[in-house]
Amino acid sequence: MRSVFYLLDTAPYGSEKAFGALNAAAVSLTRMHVTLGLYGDGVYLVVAGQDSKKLGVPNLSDILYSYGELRVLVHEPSLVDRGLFEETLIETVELVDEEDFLEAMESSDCVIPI
Amino acid sequence: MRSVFYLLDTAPYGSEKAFGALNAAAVSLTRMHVTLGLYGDGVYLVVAGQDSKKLGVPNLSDILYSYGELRVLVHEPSLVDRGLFEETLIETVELVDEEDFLEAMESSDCVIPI
Amino acid sequence: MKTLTIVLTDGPYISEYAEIACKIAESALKQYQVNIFLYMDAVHIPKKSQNPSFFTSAGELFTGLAEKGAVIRACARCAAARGYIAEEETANGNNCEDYIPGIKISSLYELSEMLSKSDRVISL
Amino acid sequence: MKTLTIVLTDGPYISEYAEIACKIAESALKQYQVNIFLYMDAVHIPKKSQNPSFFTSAGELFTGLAEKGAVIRACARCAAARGYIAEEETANGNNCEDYIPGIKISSLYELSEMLSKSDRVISL
Amino acid sequence: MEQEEYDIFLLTKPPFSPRSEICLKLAARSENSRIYLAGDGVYHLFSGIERLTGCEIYACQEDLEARAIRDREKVTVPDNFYAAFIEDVMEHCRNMYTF
Amino acid sequence: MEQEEYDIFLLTKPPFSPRSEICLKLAARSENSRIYLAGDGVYHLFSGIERLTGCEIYACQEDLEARAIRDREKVTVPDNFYAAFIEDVMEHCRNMYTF
Repeated sequence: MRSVFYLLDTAPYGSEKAFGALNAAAVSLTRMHVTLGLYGDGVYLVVAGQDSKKLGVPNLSDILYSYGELRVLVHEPSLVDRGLFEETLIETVELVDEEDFLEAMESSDCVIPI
Repeated sequence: MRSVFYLLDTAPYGSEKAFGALNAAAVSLTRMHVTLGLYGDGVYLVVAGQDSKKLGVPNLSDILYSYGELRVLVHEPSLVDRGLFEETLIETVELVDEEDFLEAMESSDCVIPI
Repeated sequence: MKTLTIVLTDGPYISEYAEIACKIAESALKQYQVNIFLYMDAVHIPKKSQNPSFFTSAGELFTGLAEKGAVIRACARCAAARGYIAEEETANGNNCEDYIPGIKISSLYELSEMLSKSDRVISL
Repeated sequence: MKTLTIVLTDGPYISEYAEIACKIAESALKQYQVNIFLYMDAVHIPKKSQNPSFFTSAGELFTGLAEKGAVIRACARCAAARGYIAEEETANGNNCEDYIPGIKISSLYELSEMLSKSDRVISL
Repeated sequence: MEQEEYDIFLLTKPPFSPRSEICLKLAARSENSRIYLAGDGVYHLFSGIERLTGCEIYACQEDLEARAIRDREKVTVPDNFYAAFIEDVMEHCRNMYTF
Repeated sequence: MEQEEYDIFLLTKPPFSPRSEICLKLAARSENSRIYLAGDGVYHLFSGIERLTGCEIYACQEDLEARAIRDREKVTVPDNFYAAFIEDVMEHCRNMYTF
């Protein structure tokens, strides 16, 4: 396997899954070409201005920023459905339509839904 | 509390939740008036003819049959959505429309989603 | 005194409900009796030695609750399935050596007893 | 020999994936190298002393797999969070006394190593 | 003096989940409801839950901050969210639901 | 002799889940796909997944029996589901996905 696509469809903070997907993607960067695909509730991860200090958990947007070489694809229809289209988003991510999102999954050697 | 409404919205066998909801409902019968409400994927529980022997897990329809005094409400729109309307269903359950389903939740002293 | 019962079904870290239950219980304990019933994966919550690097230990949160008077019980079937075995009662007010002090493994019938004696029930 | 890696994220009983993974691994082990990486709640799967009344013990299923040659690793961060602590290696080929023989706690980097050396990856 | 009684909802699931769906249906049927948003429940503010009529919305400050949701009109953010919630649930509540 | 290669899907989620949605979209884009239904994935047979064109459907016997799904036309139920699946995945597979 030379490339991996991690698929995250769970909202951040309510569950460890977003944190787990980010960590798995980060360690995979050393050996493979890595894409993190955000779909469904996973797209909440890219709203700018997250501050999780008071919640006492890691700031997931900080983790996103610290792995600039990680390709992050956001499924735009999911974003629109959830009312996030007019929100300020983290700049390092790529909004893609459904065609491009599925295309990226197809062109990766493996897809790991988290 | 003199009445409790257990809400199950997870499909049986793929998860322990249906088994857990049935057990909790069964033990509650000794002290309270109990309703088990099946909504969303929970409605798969009432298809007749389940045989879980080869899977090596408890037969959940047998459990339903053995607690005849348990009131089981099935949210009919969920059933229709899932293509179950023409299937043979376990006889001891009550199909109700959305109005009656929500009404039953409102008239219970507490609602426990499992 | 009014009684609040909290029913938990998810394990720690994978969901936020252990933390939310703890905040609710802390608030409620100031004035009310609080019961907590741990069902299915929630029986993992009071495990000893949890050491999450970036989150608050669920075991520690629940140690605090037991000390403040919350009655915390874990379902015996769910606990046994997950390797937590009930033994004779120990000195710490619990009956499972893998659990933090103050938490007991008990039958599922205890859930129905808690519910029937409660004024309010919160299920997370 | 071709290699299959299975990634698991759910704990036993609350999901069927430990059983499904076991059936897949049993089939694959007849001809292929099988790796299994346990992530998040899946680190509960190899816990000793699981005694479910109505289901098959996940620990027993995975004992069989390790004996047949599957390489099974658990994420160190997830394991520590849930109270499974890695120690010096023991005689049974594992490094955690709460785990069944043959399963090791290791760094998440092992996941990326397993993936990069695999022909196929199944994530459940 | 008789105190007013509310239907109280604690909503911790995000939009589009079946639980959220039931919650919103029950809230719409109540004439006097209060929805407390905590955890992933605060994501409903991106979907306009505050436009529900006949319904007061409360949200948990630390959950709003973590999820980058800024102050919204018509939403009350109590200093102590859980204290306010427990007071309502135990003393001023007709029906209560958690989803 | 070159063997034919398939896009293989292992589907264990029930209908209406976001994962099933993605699975069906990817399968619809493939001209040569095989969907293996196991666990709650077999519930897709109530929703008519076997009517997908250009797609062979396999289902796991013990999961069908537990969930009271009787034999369906156009659905293959192998004697050893996981052996057939592994053979396909390891030897006759272009892309493979698990949902």
